[in-house]
Amino acid sequence: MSFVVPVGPQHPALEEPEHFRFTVEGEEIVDVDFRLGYMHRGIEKAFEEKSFPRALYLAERICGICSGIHSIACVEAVEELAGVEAPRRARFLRTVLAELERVHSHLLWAGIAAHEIGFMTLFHLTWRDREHVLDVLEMLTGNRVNYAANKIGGVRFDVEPKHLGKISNVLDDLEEDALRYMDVFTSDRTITARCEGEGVLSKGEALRLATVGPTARASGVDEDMRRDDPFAAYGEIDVDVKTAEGGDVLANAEVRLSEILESINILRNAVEQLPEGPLSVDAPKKIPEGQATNRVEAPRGELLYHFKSDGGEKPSRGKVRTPTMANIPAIIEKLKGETIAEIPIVVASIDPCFCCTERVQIVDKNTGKTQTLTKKELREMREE
Amino acid sequence: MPKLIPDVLKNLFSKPFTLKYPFEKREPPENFRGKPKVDREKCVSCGLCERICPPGAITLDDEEKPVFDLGICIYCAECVDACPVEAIEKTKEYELGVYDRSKAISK
Amino acid sequence: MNSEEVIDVIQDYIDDEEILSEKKVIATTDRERYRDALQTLWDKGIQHITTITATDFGEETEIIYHISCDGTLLDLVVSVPNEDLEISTITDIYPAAILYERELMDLFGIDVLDHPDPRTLVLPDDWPEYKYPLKKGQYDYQAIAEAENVSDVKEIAEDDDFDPELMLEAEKENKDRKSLIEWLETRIGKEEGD
Amino acid sequence: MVLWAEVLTSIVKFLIFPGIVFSFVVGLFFEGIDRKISAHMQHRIGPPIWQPFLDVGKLFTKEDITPSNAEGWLFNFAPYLGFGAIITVMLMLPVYAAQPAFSAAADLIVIIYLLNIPALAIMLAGVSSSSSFGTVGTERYVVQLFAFELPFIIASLTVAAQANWTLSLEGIVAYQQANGWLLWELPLAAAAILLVAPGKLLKTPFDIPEAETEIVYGPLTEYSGPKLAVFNVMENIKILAVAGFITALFLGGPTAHVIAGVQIPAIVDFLIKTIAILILITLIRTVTARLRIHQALKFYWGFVAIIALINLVYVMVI
Repeated sequence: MSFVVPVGPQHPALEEPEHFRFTVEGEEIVDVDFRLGYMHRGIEKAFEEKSFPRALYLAERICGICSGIHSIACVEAVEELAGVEAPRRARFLRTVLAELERVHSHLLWAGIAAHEIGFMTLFHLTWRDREHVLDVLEMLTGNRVNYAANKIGGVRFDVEPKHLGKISNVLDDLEEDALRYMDVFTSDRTITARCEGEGVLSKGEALRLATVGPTARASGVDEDMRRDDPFAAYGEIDVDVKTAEGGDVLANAEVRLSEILESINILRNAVEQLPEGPLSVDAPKKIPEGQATNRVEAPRGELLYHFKSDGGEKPSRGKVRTPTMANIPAIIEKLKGETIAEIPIVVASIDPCFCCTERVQIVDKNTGKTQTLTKKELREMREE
Repeated sequence: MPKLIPDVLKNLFSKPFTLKYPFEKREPPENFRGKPKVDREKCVSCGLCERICPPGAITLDDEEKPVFDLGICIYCAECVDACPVEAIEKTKEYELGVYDRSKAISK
Repeated sequence: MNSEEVIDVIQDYIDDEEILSEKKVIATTDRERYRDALQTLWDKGIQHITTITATDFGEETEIIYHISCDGTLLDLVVSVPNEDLEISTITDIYPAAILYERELMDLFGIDVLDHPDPRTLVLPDDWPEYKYPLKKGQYDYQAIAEAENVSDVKEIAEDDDFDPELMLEAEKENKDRKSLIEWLETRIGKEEGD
Repeated sequence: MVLWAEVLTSIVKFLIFPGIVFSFVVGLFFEGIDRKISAHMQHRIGPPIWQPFLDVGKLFTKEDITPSNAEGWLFNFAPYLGFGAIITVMLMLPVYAAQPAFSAAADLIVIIYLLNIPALAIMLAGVSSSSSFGTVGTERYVVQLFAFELPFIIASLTVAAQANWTLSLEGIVAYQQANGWLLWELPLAAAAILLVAPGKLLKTPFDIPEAETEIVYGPLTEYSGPKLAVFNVMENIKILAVAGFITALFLGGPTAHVIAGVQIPAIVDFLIKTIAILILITLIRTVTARLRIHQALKFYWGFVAIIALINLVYVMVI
């Protein structure tokens, strides 16, 4: 006999509301249906209301974990529109910011994955080591997450000689930790028992469903925007793309942890080769007419920004495609045939990152039709 | 044999990593973007900060001096960069919780 | 695979192309031939569709298919007149496009023909019919902003009861931008009266 | 007169000493110690040791809710069924002397079954609470119960066999007083029972029925307020009970010592041994991830049952 196990929008395993409906026979998942939109903030509509500098600050707040890469993608698209080129030192600093953020995002993922399989200690240890990276980011840009580091035409922070000491210490410790976690993730018997062979995505499927980022690289797809379509200063720093075979949760862990090691090398190169020069050039307030598309490699995969300007101060169209959107078909593929116990770890294996919702939504149990309460109705309900 | 035992035992006998907030507080680094504060004498009331503030959190009061509405402010320190006379500085205060919204003001 | 090679592949299906850089190229085509262009690309082994962007220009809607060919980003532009807003699906060629097309249907009202799963994706179920947030002229908050010379609008916006209902109510009288401002003035005038 | 004194002492025993108050206090302290040590192992400070008292206290002040389409009476009765059973187990364990508070003839068998009633209570709670998480949680708990029950019984029988077939704890403790801890004589059975403990107490490698990242809180998802508090206390006392049972079987039970002329009562020795077992369970809980239900079954019936059997055969043959 099959019944529906609703997972989400509120569920301890999912940090952000996405709603999956699993029709299940016993413990085995037969069919998967999902609902997006709990997090739709109408950002693309808001882009059209704001001037370009303000749109940049909005872009930075789309994702709570990878806000830096969003602001880099957005600012580079606008610079392309405005025909402005950020100075070399600014591009190198943007690479430093992007890589530091990739390290702390992957460490965060390692903790969440450990939490999903019930390994609380690994969760605490990975997030403890992540604090060192956030301290470095706070020292450089003034805040742990929303860095406000970019402006059209350059960057607003700088790596001074007095920062170099701390940065190299943190990188050395991180390298040690990453190697240790790589060892733990791949050889601890209880972890491999839960992660090996779970949520498998074959390379053919990964290519057919156009998955991006570490999820695709875990299935053997050799694609990375940092090398294929270099942005910021990645053209001058060579990036060794890490892939793994198998496409299961363990392969995802291997790819992400080896990417941390790769990021540490990139960071060392970038900080050494930091060229002298200005931090930014001034940009026109009115952006000339035209359109620009820009792609970057966010920690979760390929992130695309598309801006159109009609010559005014405000973008006439702003489009963002976050990497998680591309990986949703991959979740469906991975979850079919799995058991309930595997839902959180398989969903977490693509490291989903959604954003937040506008209104309270009630899913009517039998008809399954959602009904949205506006602010007024919400207040009336409270007074009843 | 579980891999983490040496780690875990080392942690058991070393000082915990976490702090007992609010008894032990963490000192933010040097250019931390905390609550913006204006030096009223230095300010020449040019209104540049009001125009540049992305969320529009700065309004000039009756004496033409900027007032920051901390409920709207996103602590991006654009005003600090924009001020020609460097009258606005970023403090290290980050405990900004208030019960009454009208008190969330930085004069 | 750089821009020139991409253009050679789809040469006979596009009107004109513009090579922005080594890794960025824009090609415009029309509604009849864009499927063949995508089919040749897929046969060449290029399976990575990044996303589909639509923009409403008032009379026509421009749909851009972003295809990533081994690092080179191809923007395939198709323009569709707003009177008959429909385009046939490409999920049979690019299965990954299924979500992007559902988003088109939700936010732009583009009617994607024989789409395998045409349910709403991002909007709640009780979103009013035929109301598409990103179409020009509907939900035109800029009209409200322009009506700022109507000083009371700012108070109404701050006033606790201001609700999207006011916009929805405006929709019922299907106002275009100009008349929306007068309508708002009458609406504010009426409120002071009672 | 004698009958009257008899009744009074048994009431005191039931209510105060090894009974409700003692178990309640020591049980909650055990959870506090468990959380504190686990916190330090994870390099963080962790809550104070008396935190469980505050938690339980808070839960008791909360509103008592019964879901509308749940089996009302069964839903409310389950926590007290479990609590009662675990208190009787505490009474039958040798806590302050070789002789338990209420001794019966074959109290080893009685304790084995009494220890299962709290598990039964949780299953009843899950089934009666009408939530799909409850049913899935209960399904898993049934499988887990069968999984760890087999090695648990085999290990207990080996102990009984070794202590020349006495089925009473008193006899086993007396045997150990005579010729040393059974731990050294039956290492495999001790290892088996130690591996069964996390399964019985739903501690991490085997907290599959309450996997909070998969099925929220499993059978206890719909519980809140006082009923949840009773379940919490029951699970904490269960830690004390299982640890006490293992001390009675393998660590020679509570033995009074004289150190440097100071007479140390048996209860202190009992507490030290049970806390040692608790720390071992905490270590297991901290360094492992949660397994899946069929892996747990394979682990218990495949590995743990075999080593228990080897020990039983060894004891029977020699």
